[in-house]
Amino acid sequence: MDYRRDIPLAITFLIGIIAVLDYYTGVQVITDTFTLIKNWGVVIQGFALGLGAVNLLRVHGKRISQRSGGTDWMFSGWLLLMMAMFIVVGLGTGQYDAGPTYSWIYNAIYLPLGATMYSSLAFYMAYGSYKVLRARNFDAALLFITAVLVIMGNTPALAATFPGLFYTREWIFGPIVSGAYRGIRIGIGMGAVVLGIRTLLGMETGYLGRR
Amino acid sequence: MSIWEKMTSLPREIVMGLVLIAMIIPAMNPLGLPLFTGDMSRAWYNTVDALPAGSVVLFDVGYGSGGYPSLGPGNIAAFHQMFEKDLKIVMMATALEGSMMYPLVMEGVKPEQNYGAVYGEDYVFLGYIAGGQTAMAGVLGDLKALVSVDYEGTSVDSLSIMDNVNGADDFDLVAYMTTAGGTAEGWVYQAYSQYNADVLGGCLSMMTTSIKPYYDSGQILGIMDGIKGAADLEFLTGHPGDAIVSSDILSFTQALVLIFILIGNVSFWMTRGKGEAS
Amino acid sequence: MVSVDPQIWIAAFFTIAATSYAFRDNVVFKFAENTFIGVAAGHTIVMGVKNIRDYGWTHIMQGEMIYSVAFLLGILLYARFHRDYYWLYRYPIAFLVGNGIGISIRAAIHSDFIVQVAATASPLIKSDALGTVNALITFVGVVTSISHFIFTQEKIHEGAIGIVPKIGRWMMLLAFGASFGNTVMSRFGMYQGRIIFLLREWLQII
Amino acid sequence: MALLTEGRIIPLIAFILTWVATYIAIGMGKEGKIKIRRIAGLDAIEEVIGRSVEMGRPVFDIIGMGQFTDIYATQTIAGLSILSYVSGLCAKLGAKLYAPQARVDVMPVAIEVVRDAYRVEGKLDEIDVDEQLPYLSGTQFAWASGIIGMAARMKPAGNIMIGPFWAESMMFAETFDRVGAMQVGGTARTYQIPFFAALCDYVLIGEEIFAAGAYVSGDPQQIGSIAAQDWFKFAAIGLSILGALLASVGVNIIAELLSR
Repeated sequence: MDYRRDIPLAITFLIGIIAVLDYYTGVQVITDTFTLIKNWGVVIQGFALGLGAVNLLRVHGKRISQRSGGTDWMFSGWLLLMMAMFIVVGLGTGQYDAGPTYSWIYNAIYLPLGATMYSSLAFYMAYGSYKVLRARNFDAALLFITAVLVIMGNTPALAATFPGLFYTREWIFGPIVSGAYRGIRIGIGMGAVVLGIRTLLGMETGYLGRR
Repeated sequence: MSIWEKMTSLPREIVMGLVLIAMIIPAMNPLGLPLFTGDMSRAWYNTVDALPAGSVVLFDVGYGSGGYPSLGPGNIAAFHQMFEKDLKIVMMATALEGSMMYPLVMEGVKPEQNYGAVYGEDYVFLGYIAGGQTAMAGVLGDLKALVSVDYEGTSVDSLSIMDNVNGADDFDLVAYMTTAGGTAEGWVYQAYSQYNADVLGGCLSMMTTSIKPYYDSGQILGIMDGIKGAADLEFLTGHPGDAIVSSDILSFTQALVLIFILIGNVSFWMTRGKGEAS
Repeated sequence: MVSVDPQIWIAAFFTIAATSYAFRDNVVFKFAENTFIGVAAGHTIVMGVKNIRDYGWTHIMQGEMIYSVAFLLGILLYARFHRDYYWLYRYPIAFLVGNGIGISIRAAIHSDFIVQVAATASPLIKSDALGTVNALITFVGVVTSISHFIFTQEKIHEGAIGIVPKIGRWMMLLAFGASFGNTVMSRFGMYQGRIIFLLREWLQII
Repeated sequence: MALLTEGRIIPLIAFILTWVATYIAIGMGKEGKIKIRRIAGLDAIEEVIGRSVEMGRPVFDIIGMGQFTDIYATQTIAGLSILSYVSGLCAKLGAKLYAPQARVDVMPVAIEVVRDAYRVEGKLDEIDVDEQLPYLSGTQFAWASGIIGMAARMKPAGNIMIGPFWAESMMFAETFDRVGAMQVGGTARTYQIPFFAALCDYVLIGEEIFAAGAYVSGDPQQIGSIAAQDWFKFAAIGLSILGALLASVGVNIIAELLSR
């Protein structure tokens, strides 16, 4: 037996099977065991949250010590400084995310960045719609029709003037979206279950890493 | 170069600049247009409305700063309705930033001032719990075996709202708002399939089509469809806020986008066969 | 009146810096991006430590020593950075994968397969004409879009029956159009929050 | 307490059947008894590479930011299978390939896959992995801007994007469209499919990427899984049609049976 490989595969199988049995059977000892497994899972996930930061420390620490990439290393230094600031304020006060100072720096820095980074895709979206939504062939035309109708129905000023546009939008979200997406959902669900079973059986070992 | 050839490839800075202007103007001069409420958000409202006073709701603040502009206003409106109905809310967060959203939402609702609600009796925030579906299963399963303190570190034994809350059977409703596909599906798996619980789901508009099948089959009883759903909830609950203001912004920007789509298509067909191949 | 609150000014700066990328990649954006990565990692650490304290350490303090196994597994995650003992991190990963998969597939087969099929196996004829039409469209959409994803039976994609998966593809494209349209709203709905912030809190002109 | 939880008999049967089906199908896959149909998207990929050779411009193959440890691992594996196919064609036909990387755990595998493909064609000296498979960044927007920059500089004639994609899908598809590249896109993350469908010359929808990956790799594990899922899809179609017809005449037996 290879304890580097076989034991992890056995752990995956065992834990997965207990989870499945907990769902289908009503045996108390299984339920209790699985409660413990879930609670451990939450704790281990807490530990896993630090992995990304360690990676960042390694990558950016190297960049700083080598002064690489022109001014890139200065950005790396700033990045680590910001990380350190949140950690010091969060852990140093002993109040974690509930402290007022932590709230202050969060609302000043993290909140605007997080809220803007993804939403600034709106500009891409606008330009993309202009460049992309063109009825250049049959497939694109199908997409074009519903996209334009939904945008019109979603535009409050247009919907207020022509209520029919709003009801058309509602109708598209009825049978058309329901039908197609239910088919897709069934496919995705079965795909996930089959993959899960393969993993539990130790046929899919990608998560063990490739070293 | 003909006019149509120019129109078919307008510089991106012009398109984006006009969009920016189209956002600023209506924000400064609101129009106050009538609003049509969608099926899915009305279903959300009615589900909450049908609960008797004193019912316990499990609410997941499953979004962070990225989702706040869309989901925050909806969350505030949803809480207004729940506090008004005298429901008890047990809040948790499956998103890392959820605990930072909680004070922002509460600042908008002001349950103490507006509804005389008391923390620990009428509502409680358990904080962020790691693990996604594991966290959901943990809270719905044997809650007290997992959670012993709230987000400020107070023991849950000292909070009266938690006296009779031990797991899924003690929740009359499970509701969530999230930006993550895994969370939106996860609550259906863990709350509906596991405990046959009543579930309400709020998500970004771009996710709505993907979780719509659950609504059609009754696994989710109502969907708050992003900023549109938020505006609907603000309207239905009678607490107008940022989402209704944003309706005007949507009117301007989307009308502009429609004009650009029109220009794009007309110019495309006018220049077809001339320059498209190169 | 422009705000005098330094918090608002910092937030406004980062809002504008993050937006600038849409127009052109630039050094201010790069600064904002590095800040973002740093604070996100910092926040993650804070939440991680709190999580371990609230859901692990409190149990040990109450005398439930069995939770020390979870601590040991958690610490082993960091073995991956060690040259010789990296393989130890597979133990906690195996635990997380087994738990994650078990907990989701046991319910997925119910939520995504059985309930969805049961919902499709409902009457096609409704009390009103529109209801019947809608039920028929939904039904056709489900069956044809599933058939589009059958890969091991070549026959259903050929000849006269080949129209069935093709209809599925068309139905899906129509549905994707709806999704596209809604995404446009989603993105603008997100950015409007920043506009309201800049105008109301920072410039204070609305 | 009952041994079996009430209302979960049908789910349990379905679960056991899935288990058995997966086992049998993978066995059949190993014996070569299952054939997967060729996806039209693969022909489109050939056309993309042929066109690039004619135009003397490079081809991009982007497999996304998935990792082996997340739930998108299968999509990443499908992307790697396609990368192997694309690099084989590039080596054979003489197109220059670029495949920027975003994940440190996937990158070494991608490099191996590409080198193998070039080795098979006996053209290992024609690939420079440091230049052609650069590591850009593991951060979404830094990675996106890196690829956008490369595309603007090199003006590739073709772009193949198969794997898990997030919000960057729109940025990529739009940028490559602007520089005049012919595109094949595919992902099983449903949220992003509309952008590919709108911008790419050919799109692989959802599970088509797994079928395409299995087809080009010939891996019995992948082929077997697809067969097992197909059986369930047939069951879904059969039960839906039968159930709907019976329900329409007032016999609600299928829906009732499924709720046991």
